[in-house]
Amino acid sequence: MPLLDIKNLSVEFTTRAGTFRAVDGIDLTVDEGEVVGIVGESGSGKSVTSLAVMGLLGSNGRIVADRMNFGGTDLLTLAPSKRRKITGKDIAMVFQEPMTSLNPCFTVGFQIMETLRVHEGLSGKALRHRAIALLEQVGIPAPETRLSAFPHQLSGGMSQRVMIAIAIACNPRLLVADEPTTALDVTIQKQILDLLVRLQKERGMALILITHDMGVVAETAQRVAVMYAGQVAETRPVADLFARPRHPYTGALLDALPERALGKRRLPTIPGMVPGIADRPAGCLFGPRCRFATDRCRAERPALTEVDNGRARCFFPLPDGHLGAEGAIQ
Amino acid sequence: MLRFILTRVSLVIPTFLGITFLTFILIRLVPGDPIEVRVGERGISPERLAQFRHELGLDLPLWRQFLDYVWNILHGDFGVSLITHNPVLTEFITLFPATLELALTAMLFATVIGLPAGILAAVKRGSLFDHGVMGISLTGYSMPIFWWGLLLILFFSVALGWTPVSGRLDLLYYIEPQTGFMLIDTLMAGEYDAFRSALRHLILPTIVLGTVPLAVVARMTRSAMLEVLGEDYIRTAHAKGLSDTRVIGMHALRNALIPVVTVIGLQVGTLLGGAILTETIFSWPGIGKWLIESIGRRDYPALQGGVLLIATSVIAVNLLVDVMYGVLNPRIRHAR
Amino acid sequence: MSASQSPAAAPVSRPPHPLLEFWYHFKQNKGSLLGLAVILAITVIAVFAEWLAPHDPNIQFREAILTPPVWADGGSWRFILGTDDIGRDMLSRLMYGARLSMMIGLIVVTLSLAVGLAFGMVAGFFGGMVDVLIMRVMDILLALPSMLLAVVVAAILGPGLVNAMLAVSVVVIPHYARLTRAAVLAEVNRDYVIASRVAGAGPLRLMLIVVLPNCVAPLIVQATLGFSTAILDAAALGFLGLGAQPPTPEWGTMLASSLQFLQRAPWVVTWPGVSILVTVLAFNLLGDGLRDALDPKLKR
Amino acid sequence: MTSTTTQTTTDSPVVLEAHNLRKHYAVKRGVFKPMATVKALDGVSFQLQAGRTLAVVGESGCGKSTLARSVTMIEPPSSGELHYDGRTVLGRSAAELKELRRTVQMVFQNPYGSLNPRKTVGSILTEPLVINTDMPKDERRARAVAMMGKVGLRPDQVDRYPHMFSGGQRQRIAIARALMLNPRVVVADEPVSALDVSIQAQVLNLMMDLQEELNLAYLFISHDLSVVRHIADAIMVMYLGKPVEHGAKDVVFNRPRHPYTRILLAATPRVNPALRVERVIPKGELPSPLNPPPGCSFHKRCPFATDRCAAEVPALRPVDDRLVACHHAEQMT
Repeated sequence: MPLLDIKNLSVEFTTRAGTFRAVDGIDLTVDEGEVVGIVGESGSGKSVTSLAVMGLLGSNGRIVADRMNFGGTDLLTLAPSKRRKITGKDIAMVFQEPMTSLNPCFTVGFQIMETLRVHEGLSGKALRHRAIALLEQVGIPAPETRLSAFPHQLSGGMSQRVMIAIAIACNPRLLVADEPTTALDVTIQKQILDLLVRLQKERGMALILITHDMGVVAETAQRVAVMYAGQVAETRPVADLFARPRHPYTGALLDALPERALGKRRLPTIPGMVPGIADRPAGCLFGPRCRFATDRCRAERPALTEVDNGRARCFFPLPDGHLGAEGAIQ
Repeated sequence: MLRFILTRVSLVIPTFLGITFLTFILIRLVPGDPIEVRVGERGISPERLAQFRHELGLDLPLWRQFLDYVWNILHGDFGVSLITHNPVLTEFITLFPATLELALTAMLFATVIGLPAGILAAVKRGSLFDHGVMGISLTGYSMPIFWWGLLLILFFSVALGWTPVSGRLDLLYYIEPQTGFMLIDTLMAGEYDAFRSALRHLILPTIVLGTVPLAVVARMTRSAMLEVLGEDYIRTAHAKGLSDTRVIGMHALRNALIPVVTVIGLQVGTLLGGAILTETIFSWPGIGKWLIESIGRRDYPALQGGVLLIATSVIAVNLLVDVMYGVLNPRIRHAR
Repeated sequence: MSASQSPAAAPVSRPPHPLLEFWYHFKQNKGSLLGLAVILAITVIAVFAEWLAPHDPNIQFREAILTPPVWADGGSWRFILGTDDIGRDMLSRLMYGARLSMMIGLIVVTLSLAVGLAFGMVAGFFGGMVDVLIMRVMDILLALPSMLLAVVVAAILGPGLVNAMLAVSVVVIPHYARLTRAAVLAEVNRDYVIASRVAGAGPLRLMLIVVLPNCVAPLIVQATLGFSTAILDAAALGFLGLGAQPPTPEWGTMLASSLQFLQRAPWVVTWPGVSILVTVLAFNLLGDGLRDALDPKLKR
Repeated sequence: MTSTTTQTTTDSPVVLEAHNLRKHYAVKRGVFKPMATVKALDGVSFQLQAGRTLAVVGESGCGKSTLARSVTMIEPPSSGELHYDGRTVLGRSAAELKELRRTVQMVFQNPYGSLNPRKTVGSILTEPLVINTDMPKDERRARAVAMMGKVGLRPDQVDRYPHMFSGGQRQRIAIARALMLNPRVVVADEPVSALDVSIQAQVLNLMMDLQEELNLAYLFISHDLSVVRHIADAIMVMYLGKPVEHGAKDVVFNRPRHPYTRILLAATPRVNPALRVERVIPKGELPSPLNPPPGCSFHKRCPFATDRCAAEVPALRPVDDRLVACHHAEQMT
């Protein structure tokens, strides 16, 4: 049984302008000790998915799902007080902006120890020792003195390490990292990703890594879900997906990467834009931008169907994972 | 921390000098010859006038006069009242506690009601309670308080007879001033009936003076809370699995308090001056009433000294707020 | 070349004009719509007071001293809101008072906004010593409680409506100056301003054409709220005897001159107070609505 | 001018030349502390030819944005020499500068902040013409509309406001504005880093098309080595205000000689496993520019550092077809 098992999850937000569906029927499973990457462009619903898993959507967000289980517990029907016993303990999260994600009014030590105090009832010396040990594990030099530091005295990389220390404090079974390195410099990004992978291996925890950076998922994840307009377009093992994408969107996205265009003067592009709230097509959401779209694609929404080693939401998956010699240049 | 306080104090000095200069100049803008006003005679001989001018130092160049003025102030000489011939500083010190007592109770009133109301309104954003708090506070903010005071007197004092109309204490009691705070003095004297009387006298002026700050505190608290509740670290706190009470009461409030404390502190300053209207309505024997009377009696030295002293206390309060801000906000405290 | 670059096609429907969009956001707030309606009504009354008022505000009907309002015992339709202690019609005086209050608001806001805007712009743009000097002076004005400062200025200039307006204007200048400076500082390092500089724009163009229109929103809000402050403060000065002098039908002055009839004839005190409250409240409601509609943070 | 050897590969004219540019800031650290100096830019030289792209690469605080602001005279450099189209720039009068400035225009990182929200696209595009030319209104507008077509926007969008456009479209507007004065050089400060991958590709293509058509020179500032590798002809890697490696793209990418360049390349995430370089995990954090380490400013994070690196500042010197500032450049193979 997977650790996290989500079936047909939708998230709707009620705003003054009306209801808007940010996540539209996604399935997601994460096994014990697995690293799953979720990639997508801005507005694809990847962050909303993670917040839904954490139970952190605001009061205007509504979750509908057929199933949402974590370690055998049904998260959909769980009372908020019981849910909080899991949140921060068994499922923990790291956010995109380390500089603003720590409370500026409290010391680093307080913020680490708070989690331990609430979930494990630790206090006094034991608490302090655990906090110091955690800071050591995330590679913060001179941890004893850092306990009394305030967040504004830390660099972005250091803040993210502290956030990770808070997240792993109670040995979570699942860590959700939402764009954990986007705000950081390349070398610091490398350090943080290596830290995350190391901790994941050492502790055998599952990791959901959400990012817009294809390179980051490719180097870190074992399995990847590509999101488009609130849906999962394709989910496959990492090597297969990047070597032979089956969904045209995945293929087009990969082809647009400068890295894959070595020697070419022009990058293949995807025409058009991601559909907005108002102009969602009736058929396949990627249909209007897809080179291979047929009448069926324009009329009917494809379901996530099995393709080799994974699934893709397409009637006509790319046979050999390529868009053809010309790429998507129009 | 000490360096932080020293920095703040050093920043206040030019403001204080500026205020001193302002009061110095203002009094020179009064139409009519100050000597005539001062001497109280008309048509005196030019020789006598020149003599007076010389005695009062008015024949010196303006910058010398200003230096003398500052010099005197630094020695605690804020001038002498034309009417009572008492030193302005003495009069001020006698009357100031009454104003301060009123200002403090008003602030207490505003904070005790405004802070929780603002927090609740923010947490229950868009609810009936929120709309109610916002509506009432906007009305309070728009209230002409001199009229509001009259209404309250008309209702509670005249119609219901619950509260006295004016003054600080019933005439049957005499309490020797110790601290100048009537509530404390009556208690120190062991006169519990007098204490009750003093309390009853305080109620209406407190409400009237506290209305605008109450509105300001409630609105400010609400908007500060709303802003803080949208911050990333609140999401982090939720992600730690903390209870809503802890997230709001600790993580959010601690941050929201930073601007709110500033506003509360600045209101204290405003209250010291805003007491002018309230004191006039309730015949409260404080600084505000004294200043208005000084204007009526054309007692300009008293006005000049009084304004400078009030401004000084306001600057002192603002300085205190500034330091408090640093204590509450680690980012400021450790600022480079 | 660009044939290969298909324009990222935007929806064809024409987006609304910014003013329409503003109105869409503004009308969400029912309170501010009410405020706007009240202000329009008061403006009409103020402008057409001569025709709307049933009587001359200064005529004393000696036979009808302290007549109660029409619905109370002894009231009559001749004096709908009653008369004051020397028999002047309350309604007519209130209508003319509206004219005074609106005028006070307009003049005070125009005066203080103009001066404060200029100071704030110069301080924000040029920085350095100019900035320090201007803002220090503003700090000094701010260190004095506003009511105290207004009272002192009015006392020194001598009582009277014009001096009261001057006093109130001086008191609020620092608010506009600070606000403008903050807005300018927030905008001046934004990339679009730098882009104009790279294109060669001079300081005057940057100040007036590039930056100023982007600072207008908070100033409009502040100016609206400034109306209410001006009306309130001028009335307070009138109440203290330092503003408009009797028999001018200024609301604060009216209140002060009929204080002794507080118990016998509550209406002479009630109506001016209600008028002040309603007018000030209307401006504050409008200001709040404008802030919500103009604040880009809430817009997104 | 040593950099000449590394760059001049064709005969196209040099349109932008910088020699030993420095930008030092005095930073106040509080009333009771002495002022500190930040050397945001500490001796940068390069030449840029028409139709070519020089990419400046580095992490935050390396001085690449300061370089952009200095080169465009937004913040004139503290010292050094700067030539636009062969004419010296520093020390000119305001009027001469205004004329010279037309040669070098700029595109910014954030397409949301770089367009005046209160102005229509039309007036944003015509502003440079209003300031710099006496062109009549009709002609200005015609130019603006023509330019919109060139960057792939519809002419009927000319009266719209920036907030009605997507990020990619806004960046097209920003590029159009930069081109209104027919500049020779466009300084692009992270022009695609705020955009999604598919939009990024569109904008990069547009920039390359325009370069070909108008023979533009780009000073392309980026932290993304994949993007740089795609668009640049030459590359300058910067660290803490100084260039550490500078040369032709292929030379630098294929055989980096500076440890920092290698670490940057290794740290860049790759989709293609074959492209991943050996795993060097970079040590430590970026030092504070207020308090740079002595000697080579990279030595504390450098896996190859020796005692000499801590003591002696390495000079930028030619090694193997590129310029590199490392004592041990020869050993880096």
